[in-house]
Amino acid sequence: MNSITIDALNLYYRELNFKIKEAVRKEGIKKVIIKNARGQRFIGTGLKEKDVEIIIESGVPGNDLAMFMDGPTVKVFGNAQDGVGNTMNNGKVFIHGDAGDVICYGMRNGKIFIKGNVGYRVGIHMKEYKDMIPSIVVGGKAGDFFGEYMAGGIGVVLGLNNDDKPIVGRYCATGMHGGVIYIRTEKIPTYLGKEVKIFELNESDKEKLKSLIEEFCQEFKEYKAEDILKSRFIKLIPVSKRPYGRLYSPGNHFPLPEENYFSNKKIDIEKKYY
Amino acid sequence: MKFTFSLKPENFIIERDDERCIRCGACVQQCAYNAHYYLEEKDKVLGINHNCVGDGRCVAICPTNAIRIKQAENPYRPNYNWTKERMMDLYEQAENGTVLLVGMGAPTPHPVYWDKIVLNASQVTNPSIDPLREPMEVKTFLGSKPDKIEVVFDKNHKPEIKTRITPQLELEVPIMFAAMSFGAISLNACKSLAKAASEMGTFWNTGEGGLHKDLYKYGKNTIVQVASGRFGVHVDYLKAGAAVEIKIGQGAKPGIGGHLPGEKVNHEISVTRAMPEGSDAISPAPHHDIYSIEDLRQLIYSIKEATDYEKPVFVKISAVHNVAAIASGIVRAGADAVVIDGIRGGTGAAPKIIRDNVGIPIELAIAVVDERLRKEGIRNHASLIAAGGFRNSADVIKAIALGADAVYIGTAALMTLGCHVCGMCYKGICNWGIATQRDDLTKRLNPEIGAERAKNLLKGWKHEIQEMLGAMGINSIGSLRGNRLNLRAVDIHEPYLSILGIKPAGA
Amino acid sequence: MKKLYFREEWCVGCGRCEVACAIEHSESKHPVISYFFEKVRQTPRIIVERKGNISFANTCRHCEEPDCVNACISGALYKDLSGKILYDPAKCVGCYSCIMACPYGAIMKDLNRKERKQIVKCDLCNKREGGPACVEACPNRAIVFEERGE
Amino acid sequence: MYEHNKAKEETELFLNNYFRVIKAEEIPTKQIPEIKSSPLHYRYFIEIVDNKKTGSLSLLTEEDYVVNRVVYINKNIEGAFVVSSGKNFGAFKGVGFPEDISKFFMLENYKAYAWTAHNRFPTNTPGWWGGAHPFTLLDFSIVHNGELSSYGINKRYVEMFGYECTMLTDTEVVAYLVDLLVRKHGLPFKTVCDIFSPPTWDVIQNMEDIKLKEYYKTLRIVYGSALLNGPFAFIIGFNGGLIGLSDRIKLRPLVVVESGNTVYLSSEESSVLEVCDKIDRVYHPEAGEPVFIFYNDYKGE
Repeated sequence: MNSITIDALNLYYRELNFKIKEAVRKEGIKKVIIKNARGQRFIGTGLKEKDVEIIIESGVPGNDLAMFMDGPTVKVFGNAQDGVGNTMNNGKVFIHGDAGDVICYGMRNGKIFIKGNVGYRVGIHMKEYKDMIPSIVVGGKAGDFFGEYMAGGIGVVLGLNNDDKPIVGRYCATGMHGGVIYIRTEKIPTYLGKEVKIFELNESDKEKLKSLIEEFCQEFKEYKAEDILKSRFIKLIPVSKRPYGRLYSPGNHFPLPEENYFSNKKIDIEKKYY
Repeated sequence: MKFTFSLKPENFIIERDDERCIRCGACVQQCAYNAHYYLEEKDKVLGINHNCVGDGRCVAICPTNAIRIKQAENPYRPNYNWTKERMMDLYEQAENGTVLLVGMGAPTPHPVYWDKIVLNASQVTNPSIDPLREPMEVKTFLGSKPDKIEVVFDKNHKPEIKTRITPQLELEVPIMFAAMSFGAISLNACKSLAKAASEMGTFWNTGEGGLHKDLYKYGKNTIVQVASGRFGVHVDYLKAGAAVEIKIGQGAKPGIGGHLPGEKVNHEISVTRAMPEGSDAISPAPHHDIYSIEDLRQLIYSIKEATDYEKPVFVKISAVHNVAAIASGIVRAGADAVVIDGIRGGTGAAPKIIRDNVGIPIELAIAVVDERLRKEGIRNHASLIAAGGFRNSADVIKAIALGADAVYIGTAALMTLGCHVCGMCYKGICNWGIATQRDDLTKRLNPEIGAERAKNLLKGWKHEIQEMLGAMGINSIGSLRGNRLNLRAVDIHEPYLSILGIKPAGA
Repeated sequence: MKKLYFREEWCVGCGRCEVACAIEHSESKHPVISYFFEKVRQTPRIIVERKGNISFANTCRHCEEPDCVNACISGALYKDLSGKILYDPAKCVGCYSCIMACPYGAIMKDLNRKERKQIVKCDLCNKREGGPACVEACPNRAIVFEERGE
Repeated sequence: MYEHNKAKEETELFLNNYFRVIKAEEIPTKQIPEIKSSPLHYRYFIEIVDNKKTGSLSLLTEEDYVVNRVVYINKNIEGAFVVSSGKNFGAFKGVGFPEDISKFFMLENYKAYAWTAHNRFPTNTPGWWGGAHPFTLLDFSIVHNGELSSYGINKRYVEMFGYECTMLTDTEVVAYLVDLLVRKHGLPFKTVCDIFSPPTWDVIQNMEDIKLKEYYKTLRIVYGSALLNGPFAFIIGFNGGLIGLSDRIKLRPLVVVESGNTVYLSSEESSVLEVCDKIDRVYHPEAGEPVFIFYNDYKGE
């Protein structure tokens, strides 16, 4: 497999990203290994090459990692910062550590696996359309507003680390109107968004969860899928696809035309002219 | 028939001249609000005043001009404070306890400064120019310009530019179609505007609804928008357009997110936006990856990175109190153009209370932003695009003289397609096939006709702008941009004079 | 030959073409007078068919090989030099064979003339300047009058 | 130029603060009956010294430093006005008929390689001594026939770069533009003229030479606010020669006359005849076509 190693130390983000793009687009390189990342933004941003792998071996990549990405796989052997997978269209991201705030904002498809904790506002406004179902699996715990405005996709929080923080922060799933969140917990999180209801998992949920967790464990080898799957999960789904349907009034002061107000008869041609 | 007790009286009265009505039934068939009804037994067509929204479809379609729509007078005791509208709003809320929703731009009587600004013309000391026979240039370039460039001469004394300038949008006429999403307006409306823009050498804007597959062919003349809902945003979309616009705010609803009700989300919209049919399309109020100006820079550069630095990136904000400082920050954050949308800017749906009360008039915003950017020496680094209720070419040319590079027209553009500004866009049953997704209504707007009419408007305005420039003795619009000496104020007082940076007429 | 073509995708079903047709074939050519005050109220030669969201205008196609002309026993229907199928009421015997022969249902009984059985059919506004009236009346260009040279 | 003694005192204090004045003297003038009242005229030969008060010199070039002080005097010292701030260069201006002004300043005592003369019919603004042509800044002088319809934006454009238009007339801005483009942006005179009077877009569109097309296009994109619009023909004097330029649709005349080693630029050929009896060649430049007259030893482009 052809690969290239880039030492990112002292490289400006534009130079680094230019090198990555040149390598995969012009030279057809399939595996880009980055050493000593120092907060360079937009790594993998906008890349469309499906079978490319970008591996951040050491250091910390900057914000908006894999933003608008449409195919490649990104692996970070360490922590990542904010905005991972922002508006990502496809591909996979594995973070062998923690990640920051606003992960996978507006994500459209693809998968993100994070071994450690994530910050605030993760999974905001993830979407889905037919078989484009984005998913995020958080091995650790999540901050406040997890799944805010979620319009589709799958969010999983496993809480595998043993600190005493709650598994998800406050206002989880506020404004959620699509998709599903699975949380591995015995305790129902507090301050849940009022737009969701809690359910037990059914068979199809279990199947979805199983495949995601197996993929998670394949990458993060210290965890065993069977062990995780034995635990109790709860499922959050929105009550309505239209959470604010009733908040706004028709406003301009006349009754809505009702179908049967008068049956709106069409005048028939015979009547009209004969 | 259902009788609901309501304190709200009718808004319009449908008057039908029975002597002219030939019972053809066009009005009955065409009104999606069911305001006309054919009473078979008596062979009469009746109006149902309560249902009428005053959009004029029946008036236009009636082959014998038998229909008049009149505004219903205030049936209540006259009161300066408690006008009919205020009372009706109040009754509405008393009945439903909801937020009042409206469409289109604010009809409130905030002063329109355009009407109080007059233009200059040449007399004697310098000649006016005849645009019909002499060159009269309105070509405009949008994008970041360097402060200076480097020129070298080759062996043959031929000059050559050494400085590479960043990508620019080339406009044959400094008027573009404002962002209106597929969702808020119909695909046929989008097609009309896209076609008109591409034929006139200007640009249309996708709004935040993504780019329908039929519209990719207009990509060269398309500005694609990235808003907080990120609908339909992916790399191909970003690359399909000529420029990318980040929408932070909208003049009609500063600080408010978007909300496309689920009933408007049909198959085509769900494909374009990649979301399930019938689901609400909610755009959060902020971009959740922008909580500060540094974050805006990050988003601007992530888009530049994703498009390989080939597309200019615009940032659109609504005109608010601190607009000059915000615009300055946006320019410093690396935007190639700043778009400002004034308080009279339109919308498909917004809470009435926000639309009518939040934001500042665009005239003042253009003036302060242009002045601030010049003071800071960064005016060249970004273009300034103004939006929000431009009604005719005089408004446009005054905006340019105040300091804008180009303007966006939204409502005016929709009016070329038939819009009568009835303000019912949020209802989704627009009789003119514009702000609706219902198949039987959208087919009423044939994009062939729509494109022609939108194009005609641009043509007419372009020519009028040329006439006005010629009258001023200027033959390139660049020489008018920011040239406030060509403006005078009538009946504007301090401190607005100094904010606008223009002299009173006679001075 | 220029013919009328109907574009179902743009027909809004308003029926203005019907009205325009009736007016054009009236004596006064005035919308109100022709409807209320003339001896004979005109029957439109074009009809808008509507079902649900679908609507389209229907009238004579002026076929190359017209079944109606072949079926006409009295020679009232004929093809003129330009290719138009025209109708001469003087020769008509009111047998309605043409109505049965037309595969498009584009020939109508003229029920407004009570004295004698007659039909009406599209004459492409034979002598009208600016082409057929229905084309002008259509708000959405759902009817076009053009040469397609099939 | 001082309108009263107080202005002189203030200015001299200012000059002594910011420069070393090597020589100060009154400009010799002759009182003639035709000139009823005149301001005081002084000339100063100065040197820039890098002392504490002028500490900012390290951040500025010598020229910028001088320009800043000139702008300061014109704007802030009431009654004082800098007529010329160049080297090997002088300017004489006044209100009156040209022959009277020349007598007043005793021009017969001066010798020079190049002269520009200008007689102005005060069009839009009343005549005042400082408002007469030429307008100068450092080693540039401008005389101008016409009016700039684009003045409003040209003014706001140069103001972005720290210039201030104080003289109530449009020609002044050309001097600042020349200073900005030539000295600060380092553009050749040819390019500056191309910025002032560029070809129209349709001409650019049809250019076959791609590089040249790019050149004009870029100039118009970047320097659109420096385009001079409206009727004008002007002569720029600088320390390498003279440049004549008219607007791009020729709303004002410009003619070049050669006579031996001498070149005349004028609005009218007949006025050259007045001072030169042997004309070798007459040339009418096209609209917007710059005319460069360089001294033989001038090295620039």
